[in-house]
Amino acid sequence: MAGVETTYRDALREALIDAMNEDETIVILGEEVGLYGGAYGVTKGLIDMFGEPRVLDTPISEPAIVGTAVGAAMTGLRPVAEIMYVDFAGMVMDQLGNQSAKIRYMFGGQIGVPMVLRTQGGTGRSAAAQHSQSLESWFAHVPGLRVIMPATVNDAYHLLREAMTKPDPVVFIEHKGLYVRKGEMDKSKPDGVWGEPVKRRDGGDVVLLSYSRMLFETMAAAERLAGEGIEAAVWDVRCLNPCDLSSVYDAVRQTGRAAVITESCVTGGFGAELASRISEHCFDYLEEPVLRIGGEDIPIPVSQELEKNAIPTPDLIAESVAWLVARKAPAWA
Amino acid sequence: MAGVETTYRDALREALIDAMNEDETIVILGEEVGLYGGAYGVTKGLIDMFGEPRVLDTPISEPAIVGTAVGAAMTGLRPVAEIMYVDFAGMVMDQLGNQSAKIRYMFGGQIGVPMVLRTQGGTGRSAAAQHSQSLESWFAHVPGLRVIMPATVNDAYHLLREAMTKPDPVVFIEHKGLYVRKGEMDKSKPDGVWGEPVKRRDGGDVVLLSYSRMLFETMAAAERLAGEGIEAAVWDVRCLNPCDLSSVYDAVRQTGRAAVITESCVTGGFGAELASRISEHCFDYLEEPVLRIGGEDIPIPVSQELEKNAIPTPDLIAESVAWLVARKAPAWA
Amino acid sequence: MVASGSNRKLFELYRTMRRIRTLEERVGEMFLRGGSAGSMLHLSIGEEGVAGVCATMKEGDSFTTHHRGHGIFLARGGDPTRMLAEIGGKADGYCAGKGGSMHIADMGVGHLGANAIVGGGIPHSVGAALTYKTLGQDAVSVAFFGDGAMQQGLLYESMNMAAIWSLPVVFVCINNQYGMGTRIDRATANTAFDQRARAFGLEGEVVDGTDVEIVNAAAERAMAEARAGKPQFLSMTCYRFHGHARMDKSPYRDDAEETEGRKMDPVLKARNRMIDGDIATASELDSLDEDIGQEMDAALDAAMAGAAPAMDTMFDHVYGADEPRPESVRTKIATVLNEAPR
Amino acid sequence: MVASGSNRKLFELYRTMRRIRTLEERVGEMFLRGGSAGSMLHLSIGEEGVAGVCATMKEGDSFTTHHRGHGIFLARGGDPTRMLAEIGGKADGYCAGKGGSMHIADMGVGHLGANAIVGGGIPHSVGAALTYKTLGQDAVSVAFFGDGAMQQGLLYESMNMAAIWSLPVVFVCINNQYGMGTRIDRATANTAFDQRARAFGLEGEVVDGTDVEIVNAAAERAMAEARAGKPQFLSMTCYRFHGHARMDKSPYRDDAEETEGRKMDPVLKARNRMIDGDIATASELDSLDEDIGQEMDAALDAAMAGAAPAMDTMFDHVYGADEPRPESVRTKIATVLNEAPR
Ligand SMILES: Cc1ncc(C[n+]2csc(CCOP(=O)(O)OP(=O)(O)O)c2C)c(N)n1
Ligand SMILES: Cc1ncc(C[n+]2csc(CCOP(=O)(O)OP(=O)(O)O)c2C)c(N)n1
Ligand SMILES: [Mg+2]
Ligand SMILES: [Mg+2]
Repeated sequence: MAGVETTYRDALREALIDAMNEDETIVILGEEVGLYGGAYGVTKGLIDMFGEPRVLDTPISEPAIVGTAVGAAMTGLRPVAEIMYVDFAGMVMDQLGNQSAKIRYMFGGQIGVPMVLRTQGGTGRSAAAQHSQSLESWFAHVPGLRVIMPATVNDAYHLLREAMTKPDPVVFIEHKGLYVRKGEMDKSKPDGVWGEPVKRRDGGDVVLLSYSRMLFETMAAAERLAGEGIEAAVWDVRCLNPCDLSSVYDAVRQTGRAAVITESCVTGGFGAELASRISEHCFDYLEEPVLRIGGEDIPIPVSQELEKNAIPTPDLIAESVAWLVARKAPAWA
Repeated sequence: MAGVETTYRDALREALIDAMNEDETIVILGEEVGLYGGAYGVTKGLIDMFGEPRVLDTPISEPAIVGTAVGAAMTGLRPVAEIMYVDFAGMVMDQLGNQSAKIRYMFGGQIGVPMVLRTQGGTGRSAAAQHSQSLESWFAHVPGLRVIMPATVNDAYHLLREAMTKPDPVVFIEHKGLYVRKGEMDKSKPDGVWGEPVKRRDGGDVVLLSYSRMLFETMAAAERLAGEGIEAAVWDVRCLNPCDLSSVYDAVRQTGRAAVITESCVTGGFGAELASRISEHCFDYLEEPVLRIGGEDIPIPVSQELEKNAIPTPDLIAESVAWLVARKAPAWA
Repeated sequence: MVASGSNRKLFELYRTMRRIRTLEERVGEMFLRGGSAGSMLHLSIGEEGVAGVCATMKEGDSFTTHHRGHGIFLARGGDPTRMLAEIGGKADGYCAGKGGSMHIADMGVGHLGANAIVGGGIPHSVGAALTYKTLGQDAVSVAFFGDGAMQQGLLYESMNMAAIWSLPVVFVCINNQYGMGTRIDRATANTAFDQRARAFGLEGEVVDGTDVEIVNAAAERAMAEARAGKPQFLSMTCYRFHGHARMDKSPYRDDAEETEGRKMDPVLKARNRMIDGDIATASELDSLDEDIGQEMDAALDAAMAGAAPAMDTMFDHVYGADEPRPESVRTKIATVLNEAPR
Repeated sequence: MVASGSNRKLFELYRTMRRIRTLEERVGEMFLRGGSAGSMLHLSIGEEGVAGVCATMKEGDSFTTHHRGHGIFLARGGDPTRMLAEIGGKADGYCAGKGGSMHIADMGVGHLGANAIVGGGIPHSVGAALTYKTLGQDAVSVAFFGDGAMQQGLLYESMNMAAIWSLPVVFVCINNQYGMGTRIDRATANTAFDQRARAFGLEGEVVDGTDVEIVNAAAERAMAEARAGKPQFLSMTCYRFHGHARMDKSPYRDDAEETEGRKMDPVLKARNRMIDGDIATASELDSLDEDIGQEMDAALDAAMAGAAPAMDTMFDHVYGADEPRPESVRTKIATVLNEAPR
């Protein structure tokens, strides 16, 4: 079966539809997932196709949405719960981190919690400080959770499909800036293996590691660098935790140079975990420190102009990497 | 005024008493802070000394405890709110991270939220997976929050005193395993400067960076290493964020070797932030990768035996550092 | 003519409601003209009855609002130009272009902030009330929120605390019958919200939110009781005239319902009452409306003419003055690479 | 002798209650003998009336408990030896020594887990009920929790969902009148908890939790209604005989109150009723108690004889079988340093 061009949103939607057709125990619950079709349209029409209770509009009760999904997952359903914005994680981290993630362990392996928590994050809509965050590092620090952040249309489909087969809670974080992005979806050909990064671009001078929307800003930067004669390999982490980075280590051992690009603010962010692992495993081969190019350590401002520059731009990425590789220090240095 | 020997618990208690005597706007609110005297006795007797409403027992409503403190802090009080276990952070991260931390910024600097959130974490009481965590990295990833984790008795007093003078929310994380630990408290002599690490031990072979209870496991390991002829400098981070590590960079540039010791599980933990910064700033001088010695990537088990070994022991620290410095690989390597 | 006493009061309430409606219309216009910061703009058209509550608040009282709080702020003294500037993310907005529509605030009039977290601001009013009681200040804090927040547990934790501590706080639910696309009867099995307040030890009342005089009378009682240490709950029933936010065309409800719903018009109701009661003539009110239209036009033009915040201000106000501004990523990288080998 | 019918029923309820009390006494003993995993052990002595609820549950029904759930689990078929083994953090405990008293669970009898987060398990019962309704299974889930959880917002979000979706769930509040050192009237201004349930669209009742027959009758009604899709709330009033956990000597309440409180004894009440009603003689009951004492002694000895979990099991059950076990820190360090220069 050949690939088709579609959007990130529709790939996610098809993943849900295909899975729900195959697995009768899958139920979707969350705010506005039904009649409204999802705040970003991912579940549009599903309530007509599958009806209640397989598609359940919930009240605005985030902790209970996740808690209900936990109980349902323990008793035979496979809930796909939606939290409209990852920024609301602060209301559900107890049910997610203390309950769903630890139940298998605390109960000595008696039972798991096979649920998916779909949510979306990131900047791009002038949605301000409480609707624009990137909080993946909170989830990645909780043993028992699996954390997925797809960038490509094909990953959106395949990783969501696979998430709905896992025996444990999967936090599946989409990006509000990617929903209308087009790309090829091939239901017969995943981009790569669950739990491993995927190389999106070849390059022998430097390894750039990113995920979610920042992958494309990084690809754009790589193109610009190519114009300057710098060949950057770009790797997409996709599955943040658990994650086997050995293929990335091999690549970095070749280039001796690496940078990690995240939208989340630098301090305490997941970029620190990636940079630390690379520094640990590639130490002998590194000719320069692993750069962390991330969001500014500030809340996200509402003004479009400020928002745009609160996260890494292709300019910032390209200039930083050019310096890292060719010692061409940019104007601001 | 000379120092006196007292416990971590009593130093914290005196900090609260002294501050409340000086500043009438300080109020303490939380579960069991009044009649019960605090789950770990830190506020014992304060309700008799100051009465209600300066010491307020609250219902078991964590989100509202923090939310109420936020509103009180915006209108003229200086609340010291208590969340009994840091493990309950998952219930209050919205009020803490989306509200208290962002209000100054979102409102364009009109007002700040001068509150202290006291809580305690860590292992040591067979309290199991929901009462033994170390979640500091969640807070350190939120711009606008200040994160403090005292280890010594004197820091317990002075850092809590200073926290109650800050114009922003301070997350003050105590350790359940330190409350009865004795040490010297000198009200006229702080251990060091707010926002900067403090050197707890000299040593020219390697720099060990830690905080909270792990500081003492690290000190114990350093003593053992001294016996093997390895001199480890031990630095106490104390103020996790914001934090100026330049003095540590200087030290690492001397030794060329460093390790970061945390009780929190390694993946996505604050140790990654510390290791990344050291790798970035000391790259040229590092002879070995910066080691991360942290908690296992598992929930905390209830069995004493398992619990003890789920976090770094002086043995593990000493053996790992000996290997890092003298290439003496331990049995398990 | 416009008589005095209660007639005068109705006239003033009408003026406030008309100003709210016209301001919200300009917000919609600002969006269409591409001048707003984003599309997450929630118009309070149909909810102008809140003017009846706002009129009972005194100087020194404080309030928190939700994401649909433009009207409440305006009624409490917000300056339309600075409000629209903030909604446009401009430097001279109330929050220097950092907060926007969902985080607008003004300590000057006791506005402790709009909130983009449903229910998020409610405990802040409880905390403010705790301050007033603790410091012996004669003030009340009012928490405004939507019917959606009636399903947030935090509300009940907040009510419970207000009740045990006898705090001067009033909880005001603006029940516009929808939370995004979810009609209230799909969000809860019992919409008699006053029962919930009583179950937690508060006094509660449900009133017609489209009759500003009824709202005003209920609010007078509630504010007086709250001032005396008896926390209150008030739910005002109305109808959300437009979509949830600017992009929402409300496909989940049919036109017939909307037509019916929009008949619940607090502004029109007050206008007709004044005309029928010979409190004001249609032409007097028309010219008042016109003046307001000009006021808001001017405000919109002034706001849109404003400049975006200077890029560097991004790093202001993360912490208080005692803490240095955060280092930019550029600076961090420059430091690292300058330290690295040449 | 022990007659049949309702007499027999009371006798069986008494047996269950006595087994709960004796088990809890052994838990206290285990702590004193240093055999328990930690001191966070919460005895349900005084709350044995829950036996009346547990007796109404059928096979296939599920339940969640709080941190004070030993008695509930025992009444639903928990094996005392494996329970005590888990409370001791032993390898052969219900959770292989990973969970302990506050996280004990047994899918075999529908025990979806104790919880160390006040209120944390409540929505899990709602979720279980959602499963039963969705898959058309004839089962009910019962959420047991303390009066402290009545101040957790999550409870009301859970009740609301149960009500709008008509789920087969029963919310049971064990009101022992204390949350640690806080008497319930200091935690809330209105203790008529049934009002709260009704305000969210449930049916609710408050009963004397120390009269096991009253509890049983109320639970019968509630379970039947819940099975028919009408979610229920039941609050049973009783008294926490001992301190909150093993270290707590309850200095916050005076002896007079405790003496009074301990007169509210569900076990004694049932015993006297059987003797007065010639359902059983004192000596019959004494010998029953003795048998139970021996059963629990044997369980305690067997449990304490058990071994601690093997160190390596620490890495089991973090994820399902498809995921490799997490690497130990030792392994991580060894890999890093072996890769580093010689
Ligand atoms: C905690 C939280 N959940 C969900 C949302 C997304 N959201 C924004 S407004 C809204 C509907 C709120 O309805 P209501 O409280 O009735 O206010 P209204 O929009 O009707 O004025 C939702 C679900 C949010 N902002 N915060
Ligand atoms: C969310 C949360 N807050 C606080 C605690 C600490 N804590 C444990 S039990 C308890 C009291 C609970 O009282 P209640 O619900 O009445 O149960 P009881 O102990 O009386 O059986 C508290 C405050 C906790 N475990 N979880
Ligand atoms: Mg509404
Ligand atoms: Mg209780």
